Amino acid sequence: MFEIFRTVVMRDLVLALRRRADLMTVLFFFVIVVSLFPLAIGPEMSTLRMIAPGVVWVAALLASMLALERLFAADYADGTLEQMLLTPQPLALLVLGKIAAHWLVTGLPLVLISPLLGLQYGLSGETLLVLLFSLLLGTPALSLIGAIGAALTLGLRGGGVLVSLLVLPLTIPVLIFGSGSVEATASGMGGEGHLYLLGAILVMSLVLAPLAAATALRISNE
Amino acid sequence: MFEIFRTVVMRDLVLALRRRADLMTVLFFFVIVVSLFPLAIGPEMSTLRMIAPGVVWVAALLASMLALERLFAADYADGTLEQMLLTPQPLALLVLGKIAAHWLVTGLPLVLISPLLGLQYGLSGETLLVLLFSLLLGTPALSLIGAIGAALTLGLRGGGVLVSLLVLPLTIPVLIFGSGSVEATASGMGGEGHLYLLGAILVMSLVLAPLAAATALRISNE
Amino acid sequence: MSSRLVNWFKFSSPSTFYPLAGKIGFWSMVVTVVLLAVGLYMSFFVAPTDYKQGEGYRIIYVHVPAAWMSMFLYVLMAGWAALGLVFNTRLSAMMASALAPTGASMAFIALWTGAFWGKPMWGAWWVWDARLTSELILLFLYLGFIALQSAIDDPRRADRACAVLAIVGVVNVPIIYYSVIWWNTLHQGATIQIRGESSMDPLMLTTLLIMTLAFWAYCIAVAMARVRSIILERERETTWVGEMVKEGRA
Amino acid sequence: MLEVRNLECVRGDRRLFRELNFTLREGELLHLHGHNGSGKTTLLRAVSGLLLPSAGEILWRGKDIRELREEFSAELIFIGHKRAIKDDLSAVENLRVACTLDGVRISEEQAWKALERIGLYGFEDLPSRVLSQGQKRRVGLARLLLNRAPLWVLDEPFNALDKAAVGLLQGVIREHVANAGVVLLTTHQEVSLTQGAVHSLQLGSGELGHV
Amino acid sequence: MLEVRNLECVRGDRRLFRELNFTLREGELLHLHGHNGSGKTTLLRAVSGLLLPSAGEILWRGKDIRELREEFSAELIFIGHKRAIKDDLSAVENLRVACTLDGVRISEEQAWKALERIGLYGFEDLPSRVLSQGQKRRVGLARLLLNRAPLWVLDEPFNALDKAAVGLLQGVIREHVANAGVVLLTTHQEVSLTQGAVHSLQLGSGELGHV
Ligand code: HEM
Ligand SMILES: Nc1ncnc2c1ncn2[C@@H]1O[C@H](COP(=O)(O)OP(=O)(O)OP(=O)(O)O)[C@@H](O)[C@H]1O
Ligand SMILES: Nc1ncnc2c1ncn2[C@@H]1O[C@H](COP(=O)(O)OP(=O)(O)OP(=O)(O)O)[C@@H](O)[C@H]1O
Ligand SMILES: [Mg+2]
Ligand SMILES: [Mg+2]
Repeated sequence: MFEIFRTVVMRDLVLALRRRADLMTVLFFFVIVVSLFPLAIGPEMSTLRMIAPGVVWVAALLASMLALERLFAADYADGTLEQMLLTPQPLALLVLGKIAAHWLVTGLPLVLISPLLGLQYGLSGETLLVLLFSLLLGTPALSLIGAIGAALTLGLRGGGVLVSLLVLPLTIPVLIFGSGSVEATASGMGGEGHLYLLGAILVMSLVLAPLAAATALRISNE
Repeated sequence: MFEIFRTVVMRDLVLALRRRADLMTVLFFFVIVVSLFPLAIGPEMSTLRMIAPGVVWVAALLASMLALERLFAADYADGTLEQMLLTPQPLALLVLGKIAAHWLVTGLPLVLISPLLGLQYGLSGETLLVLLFSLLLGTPALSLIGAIGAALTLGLRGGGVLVSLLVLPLTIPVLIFGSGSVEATASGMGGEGHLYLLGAILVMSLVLAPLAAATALRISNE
Repeated sequence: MSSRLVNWFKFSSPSTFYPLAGKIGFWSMVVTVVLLAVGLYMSFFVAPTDYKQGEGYRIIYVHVPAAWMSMFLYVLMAGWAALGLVFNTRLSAMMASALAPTGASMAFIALWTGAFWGKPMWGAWWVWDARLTSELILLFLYLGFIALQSAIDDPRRADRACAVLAIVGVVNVPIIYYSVIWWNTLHQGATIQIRGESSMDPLMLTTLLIMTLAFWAYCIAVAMARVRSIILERERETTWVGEMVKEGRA
Repeated sequence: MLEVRNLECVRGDRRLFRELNFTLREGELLHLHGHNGSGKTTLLRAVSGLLLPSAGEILWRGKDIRELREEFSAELIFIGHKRAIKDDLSAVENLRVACTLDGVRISEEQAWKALERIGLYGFEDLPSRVLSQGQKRRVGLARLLLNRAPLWVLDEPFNALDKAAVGLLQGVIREHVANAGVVLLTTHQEVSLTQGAVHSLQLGSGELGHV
Repeated sequence: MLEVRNLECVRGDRRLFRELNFTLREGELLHLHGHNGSGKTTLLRAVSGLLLPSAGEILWRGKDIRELREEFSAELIFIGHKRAIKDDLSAVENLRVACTLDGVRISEEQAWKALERIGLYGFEDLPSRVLSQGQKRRVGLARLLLNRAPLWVLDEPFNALDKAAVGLLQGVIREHVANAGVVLLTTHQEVSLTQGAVHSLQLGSGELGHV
């Protein structure tokens, strides 16, 4: 069982590493979106500090939406996904493996670099820590929820944007609690409450999302 | 000559219309991104009004960048692009046709809906008009410039970063002048200057981008 | 008990449900017309003027029923979709897809009337308030459902995919709904309490209830009409539709 | 082993076949014939459980494959029109991942052996992206040499293969049938598979005839 | 017409062929042989101008194809491993767009006729997405019936086609050669193309022999 999970994760990690440049794109996108705002809004530090949590979180959300498209699409196009449906392994496990690899490649780097970006917006030490934590809890949830959308839209002529349409409404709670936790910390109210809620969402999606995504995959391949 | 251009535009428009959902989704993506910020930042109208031009413009930039991915990728995958390289028509013309269709499908609806979104952020009448105009000049330029990047991504395996690096410096002026024009109008300084510059960028990219993209396509397909 | 069960299964087949839906739809339409006539008359001429908000408040008689229906219909739609996914009954899936456009239009009406109302009340068409935002998200959930449905050609596959989406979305609804607690909100809270005092004038309340019932009847009528056309389209190959067309009943 | 009962498949508003019945026992092969678009791929995908038929049943060892699910998958190899290999992985890596997911544990050495046998000697370590059309297909087919699943469903496996590879694959299929395997295949090419009990089914007419 | 001089192609660190020379005159056909991975596709793509060879020249009517560019394209049809049709367009639409881009003006009726001839009667208006593998290939091949370009470069055109379609395509190719066309093709299947002057080239050995 674990052997299978490991194989899937390793396979996807190796594939990602073979395209090292691809690996950087999501990160790069994240950094760029965050850096564009000062350009578009203007350089006043007080405004920037106020909008910082929101901007970082929206950028994280968009970056993970962007990456989602590639979660199943390549496997679908070359037929390896079809073969996964035909293996004697529980599909939800394979899906979980793919999501895990996907998060390691796209979500984790983004989490790690976020304090640096927060610093640019003048956030304080404690706030940065909460930002890091909220992203650490939130981005896996985004990947998990997004996987459902990615599975549903597989092979459809809607493409990536349809995924966003389906998934973004579902991820809004993550966004609200995530940015809420940082804002609450910044304004001295303590962000623990929000972080607990984020954790709850993560656990829930960890249990439900692979199953839903597996069902969606079976439907999409019919 | 015009016959050829028309055929390419019509082909891509028909393809887009066949994907009814697809046509709307770029629009929805734009709307959703713009709507996410108040959720992440908070509901104070004064802050929102201040960041509105920047948010709308960054959202427009992201929406057209994301949509660009599909400009050549599908044709590349199914081999029709290869065949376009082998037609006796000037490639730049075909590329221009593809870009035009792409803008009509993804850029124009986004321009048309922008006043509604500006209204949500409490922008005034004149500012809305300038927002509309700046997007009308700016989004075709974004499509044109982006096409170069899209053409280059085809060959290079996961060269996403390189493309962003190439394309982003070129799109940043569009972003700055675009949001600048709206901000200047909002603060009563008049946005005409910015709009003229936007127009200049549009004309320049209209002349150069199809050629550059055509060259890039030949290189990618070698 | 068992006879009732049989009855239910009988109506879960499109061919027997089709004429039933016609009857339900017809009578709902009649009820809608009557209730709307009464309700609109009362809302414009009978209900008293609000002492705080003047005449403009009368939009509430459209706004609130629409808002309620939009939320209720989503849950109903998800329920039908889930039934269809689990038991593979064709009719449930058709019901779900018949409800989606109605729900979306209700959400749209609630937003539109709310925005219309907001201009005189708050001085803005739109504020980023939790209630308003959650309604907007609800509209997006509906639109996502419809977009997914129209993006998949094979209707059976579309039904199943949409069912997954609707079910996942319904998990999200209470979360969005309770986010009100973390937000300070400009929008009115619940005025109609099931227990305890209602802060509303009884006449206003009656009018509101009549309008709500009218909206109910309308939604039922429209959903039935739509499900009938969906049944016809999807079952066009079957003999019963063929016979009906021959007899000129469709 | 494999029993198809009253199968009907509808695509769009076209009924491809109906009332299709056949049974395959151990050591039997069914060669599906039919012109382009007659529904061969559709039938093979339905038998593999990838596609829900509009009516009828497919039984494996007497049980419906929809109920068996993973159990049925464990006994099946399906090779379709798509190549099902990752362009960025080498031939060896592709083969090893595929086998692990199939639940077959193979050593590095076995993988190399199988690839050599299928004629990819010298190409085992290249990313599959650079392989030629026929070489890519061979990578996908190498699974057949390692997996002992009894039921093989092969959709035009000879496509794009050169003569040597066609001969080799014929041998592998014959061997499998001789070892009491069950094979369901379709191809437009002339091939000789006349060992064991070979049935042939013509789609469009719906008859099952013995060769 | 077509002259290949001292051609050399290197992929990765593998030299596929070198010092390759052949000339094709009007009404001649070259059948390229070679095992999987011997470089047939590579050669065909080089001749079409899609791939830059590492050494040597390709001349068309005495001029280098790199210089002719669009002029050369106007006289060439290349049909490769990829199908080159849009899944969302119907067969008719695909054909008409392809012909317009080829610079060939055809009427709606001509398109329908061509599709009927290639065996897609009744499928002309369906989105190509739902067509079977062989039907998709036929859509791509229908161009050959309408385009009078003298040089045809066909990479395994018989793949996935049923017997009727193979026969039809053979006829079309023969006819083209008889009309002074030039054909360069490769296929692993046994086909009869013995009208006009048929050459055959075995890659891997590098000899040009007359059949
Ligand atoms: C676009 C703007 C608006 C939206 C999206 C909106 C949305 C909603 C929703 C979803 C409900 C049902 C909630 C519930 O019953 O718990 C509702 C009820 C209501 N809305 Fe709005 N609304 C908007 C603007 C307004 C405005 C401007 C007013 C008046 C100042 C207003 C007054 C009310 C009242 C009185 C109720 C009934 C609450 C109750 O009795 O429970 N709404 N609205
Ligand atoms: N939506 C649809 N409407 C009408 N016909 C459809 C639809 N979807 C599929 N078809 C038809 O169903 C058939 C599918 O055939 P299938 O792919 O099984 O053929 P095949 O026998 O494998 O052919 P090939 O030899 O070309 O691989 C095709 O004739 C196709 O045109
Ligand atoms: N980067 C590389 N390194 C090593 N070999 C390579 C590289 N790129 C391509 N090749 C080899 O070049 C050859 C390409 O051959 P090509 O596709 O032309 O074959 P083909 O004769 O068309 O074969 P098929 O009959 O299978 O279509 C293959 O053997 C492939 O392995
Ligand atoms: Mg087939
Ligand atoms: Mg080849």
